[in-house]
This record gives sequence, structure tokens and C-alpha cells, in this order.
Amino acid sequence: MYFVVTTATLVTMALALGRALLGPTVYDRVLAANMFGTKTVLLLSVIAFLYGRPDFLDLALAYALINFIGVLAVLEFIRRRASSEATDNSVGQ
Amino acid sequence: MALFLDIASWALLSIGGVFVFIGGVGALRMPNLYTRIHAASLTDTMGAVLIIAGVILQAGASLAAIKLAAILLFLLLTSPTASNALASAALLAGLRPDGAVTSLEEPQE
Amino acid sequence: MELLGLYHYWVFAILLMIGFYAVIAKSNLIKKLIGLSIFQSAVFLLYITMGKVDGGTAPIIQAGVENAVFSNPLPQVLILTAIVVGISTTALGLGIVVRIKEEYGSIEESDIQEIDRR
Amino acid sequence: MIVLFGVFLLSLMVITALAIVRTQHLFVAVILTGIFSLLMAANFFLLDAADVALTEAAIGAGISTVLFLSALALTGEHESVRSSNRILALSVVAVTTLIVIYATFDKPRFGDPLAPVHQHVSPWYLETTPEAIDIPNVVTAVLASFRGYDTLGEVFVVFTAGIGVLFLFGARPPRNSGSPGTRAAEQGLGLRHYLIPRVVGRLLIPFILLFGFYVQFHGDYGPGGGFQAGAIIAAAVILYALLEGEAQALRVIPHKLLIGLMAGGALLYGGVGVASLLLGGNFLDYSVLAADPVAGQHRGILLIEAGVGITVTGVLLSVFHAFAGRRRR
Repeated sequence: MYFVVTTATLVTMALALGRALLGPTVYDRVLAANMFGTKTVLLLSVIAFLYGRPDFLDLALAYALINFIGVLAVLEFIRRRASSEATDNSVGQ
Repeated sequence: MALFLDIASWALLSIGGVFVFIGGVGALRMPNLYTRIHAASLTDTMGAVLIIAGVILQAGASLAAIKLAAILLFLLLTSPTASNALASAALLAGLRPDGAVTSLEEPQE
Repeated sequence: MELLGLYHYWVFAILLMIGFYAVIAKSNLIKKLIGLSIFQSAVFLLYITMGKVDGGTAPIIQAGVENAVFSNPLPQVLILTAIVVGISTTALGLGIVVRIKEEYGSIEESDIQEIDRR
Repeated sequence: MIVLFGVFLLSLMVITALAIVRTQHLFVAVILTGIFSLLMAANFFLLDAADVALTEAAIGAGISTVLFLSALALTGEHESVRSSNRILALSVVAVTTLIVIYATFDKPRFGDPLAPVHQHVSPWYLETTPEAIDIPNVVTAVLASFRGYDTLGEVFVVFTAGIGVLFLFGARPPRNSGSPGTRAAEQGLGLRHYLIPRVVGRLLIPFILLFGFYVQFHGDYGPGGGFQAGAIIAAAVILYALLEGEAQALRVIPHKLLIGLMAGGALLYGGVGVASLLLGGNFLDYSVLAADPVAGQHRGILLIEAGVGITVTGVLLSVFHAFAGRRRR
């Protein structure tokens, strides 16, 4: 029963990795990384049951809570770059 | 009763697996970034709900079920937020939704 | 089964060498640091692979379960601390790279050597 | 079957690593490193290392991406295409790969219970932990009690790395250009104008902190401990800094407090060792800390795990602020 869903998740991880490798923009790769994160959460919760050790769900919980910080960091990075370019341009003019 | 629960959770897990897979195919095959975000995040949330509901049925009334519910809740909060932040970042960097890239495109490798 | 077991070790070897290649062949200092962290991860993987026991479970004793087989806890202890030490040393390396950029204006190895030669 | 899953994940890992090395765009390399870390954690989990997987999750999911991105913001995103001695490097790597692969044929079979590593001290740890320390998580028992010296050393390495970063960034950046006032004000805002991340993020920060403390104090019973908890708590504060601006985060947890945390945790760890010396035991022998040796072990592990968590939080946050607070010249 768990094998079907685990296999589906693994195949999807491979597809997401394909998107991460193909690009073409960096944001596609960030999207793929984020998808990879949610897929990992699902995979880990299912495997915890497959192993018969449901007390290991902490790991999936950790990813569910903090995986999106990476994407927020990307947004902040782009925002800083955009704002510093804007000030550079206004200083140059 | 146990058999019924098993069948229900099997069905939920399988449908969830199908949703997750569709999301993956969508993210790979859609023509531009914003459609890909749409495909990935929409089926992501659906797949997560179904799969975790299926596993909760297996867990029964235990601490594991509460943890799974928490995982589902946090996933439903963070995953759309991440999609939103990603779309904002792309828009801020000048990637237009119609697919016309105006600037800051990644250079050819 | 025999080959599958060896596959784990081969992946270790390949990852180790991918990291090594990035460290020796790439000129960009940040790329070198990323290569170093791949190298590090390969070593972590080797340790954890060696700690696995057939049919074992994680070394956390469950109440009421008798005669469970546990995987080896020792490599896990070593690697657990090594991961945190790894990120701290990577941060130190990144700090040095940022300072190099501020003083030399570049983080390419060849540029830095050229500036030093002058 | 699970072995097949492992093989699949390992193959994905090799592909990701190759892509990381091949791309010339450093931003892309950092994003792919995030995927690599996720795969690594999943593999650790499959190989029965729940504690290690949790550490990798706590470090790889938030902190390492944030650190690398802040460093990229200060240096530059592109790698120049020149590579001079590629053929030489490739041949060195090829020869070394063959040697390492040749060496793997002499390794014990994967999962062999009779392998030499499983014969020496590990069975003793597994047998002794229930009697001498009486906590379910053998990894925590070995980490905190049996090999407490090791962990003390690691904590001081982390502490030293943090001090090193602070020293490096103690020097002023040369040649300040532009109008730093407006730019600093503009850059210090964080994601305040982005409503959805801000609302959801602020909602989640207490839960992340709560989860961090759960990992800290539940480490005796399940996967967890000071190292993981420190990273998770640091991730929560970093999230706050991303949302509200770095300056605001420094107002909540000032710099002096961070340095105090760094030193205080390491001192707490060392202090437990000295206390056990003064009470007549060996250095870091917790049995003397209470009337009952097992209760003493519990108390000692609680204290030193707290010390580890405090130092790791302090170091990771100081490093983050050192990078994020620096302006590109």
C-alpha cells in the first residue's frame, strides 16, 4: 500500500529534479527545489510508517516548518538586488 | 472496520500519489514559469492533503496522528506562501507572466 | 544484493570525486566551497552507510519491543556533530571569501594570483 | 524494496552533484545544493539515522541556503568561464576515483551485522545505555555522556568558527561608495511590503520556536538534541530577520546577547565538567551530580544539551547577522 505512493513520490522527485536541471530561469529551479521539499515531507511521513517507527515524524515536521525559509531568502535576495540597482541607477543619472 | 479503513486509506494514498505525479508532470511540461507554479502548487496541496489523510487513517488515534495533522496544517500554510514569494521574486526580477522575458534572464550555459 | 551494497560505496566514491574536482579545477572560490561541502557530504554518507545493519532500526529503544536489531549509533554521533561543525566552518570560509572580494575586487583564483604578482 | 528506494535517491544525488559542479551560475548552484541536502536527509533516514537526518534537515533547509545567498549578495553571482587545467584535474580525479572504487571491493558487505565496525564498542553502548543512563535514545546517550569529550571539542570548534567570522567582519569594508544612508534604510526593510509571507511567517515563528524547544528537550526520547534544536531556533530568528528586516531582529536579540549566548553555552558545558570534578568524579562524569547515578546522568545530559543548543543558536545567528548586516561596496 505504501509502496505505490512512495514510488509516485520518488518519480515526482525525479521530474522536479528534471525541471531543476532544465531551468531555464533560476526561478524554475527554485520552484523545483520547493516542490522537492514538499515531496520530501510526504516521502518521510510515509516511510516513517513503512518502517513502523511513527515517532520519527519529527523530521517531516521540521521540513514542513522551515523549508520555506529558503524561498523567502531568495525573495529577499532579489528584492535587495533590485533596490540596490534602483539606487545605483538614480545615483548615476 | 479495519478492512474498511485499509481500503479507504489505500484509495486516499493512491489518489494522492496520482495527484503528486500530475503535479510533477505539470511542473516539467508547462510552457512558462507561472503556469508551472500553478501546476506544481495546486496539485501539491491536493496531493499532500490526500496522502497525509491516508496515513492518518493508518495511524489511528495516536500521537502520530496529531503530528501528521500538524504536518498537514504547516504544509498548507507554508507551501502556498512559498509559491507566492517565488512568484513575487520572479515578477520583481522582471519576468513577465505572458512569457516575455524582459531582463535579468539567466545566461546560456 | 551484493551489487546494491557496493552501489552505496560507489556513490560515495563518485560524490567524493565530484567534490574534489570542484575544489581543484574551479577557479571561483565560492564554487570551491560548494565542492568542499559536497566532498564533506560524501564522507558523511560513507559513515552512515557503514553504520547500517540488515533489518535494523534507528538506535532509539522502543518500550515494549524485545530483541530489536539496532543500527550502529557511533557513526551517527560522529556525523551529527560533524554536520553542524561543517556549516560553521563553511560560514568561516564564506567570510574569508567575502573579505577577499572586498580587498581584491574578485573571487576568481587566477585574478587574485595576478593581483598578488604585481 | 527499501534498498531500491535508496539506490534511486542516491542516483538522483549523483545527478544533482554533477549539475552543481557544471553550472556557471552560482545562484543556481546554491539552489541545487538545497535539493542535494534534501536528498541527503532522505538517504540518512533510509539508512536508520533519524538523528543525523534531523540535523541535516535543520541545517540544510534554512540556514545553509540563507548563508550562501548572503555571501553571494556580497560577492557576485557569476563564475567566470576560464578553467585552465581542466584535463589535468579530470585525469587526477579519474585515477583517484578508480583507486577509491577498487578499495570498496574490500569493504564489508552493506548491512553486514558481522562487519568490524559493529563488533567493538557499539554493542557495549547499546547494552549499557538502558542500565547506566536509562534514556531510550542511544545516540543522545553516546553523544552527551559516553563521548562527552568529543562533543565538548565539537562545541568549541563551532564556537571558534563563530568567533572567526566575527573577527573577519570586524574590519570595516574599504571604499564605501554611493549614498549609504538611503540604501541602508531601503535594504534594512526586509520583506515588510510582502503581506502574505509576512502574515504567515509571523504566524509560524512561535510554532518553529516551540518545535525547537521540543527537539531540545525531547532529544532523550526521540530524534533530537542540542545541535538540531540550536539550528531550528536559529532558523526561526532568521525567518524573523528576513520578514522584519535585519535591524529589527538585532533590536530584539542584540549583538551583545548573541556573543553572550555563544560563550555562555560553551561555558555551561565546560562548567558541568568542572562541577563533576569538584563533586569528586571524573571530568564530565555526570553520575556524581545527583545522589542516584542515573538521575545524575539525566541532569548532566540535560545541562550539556542545553549548553550545546545555546552555543549553536548563538553562533549561527551571529554568523547570519555578520553576513546580512554587511553592505556591498
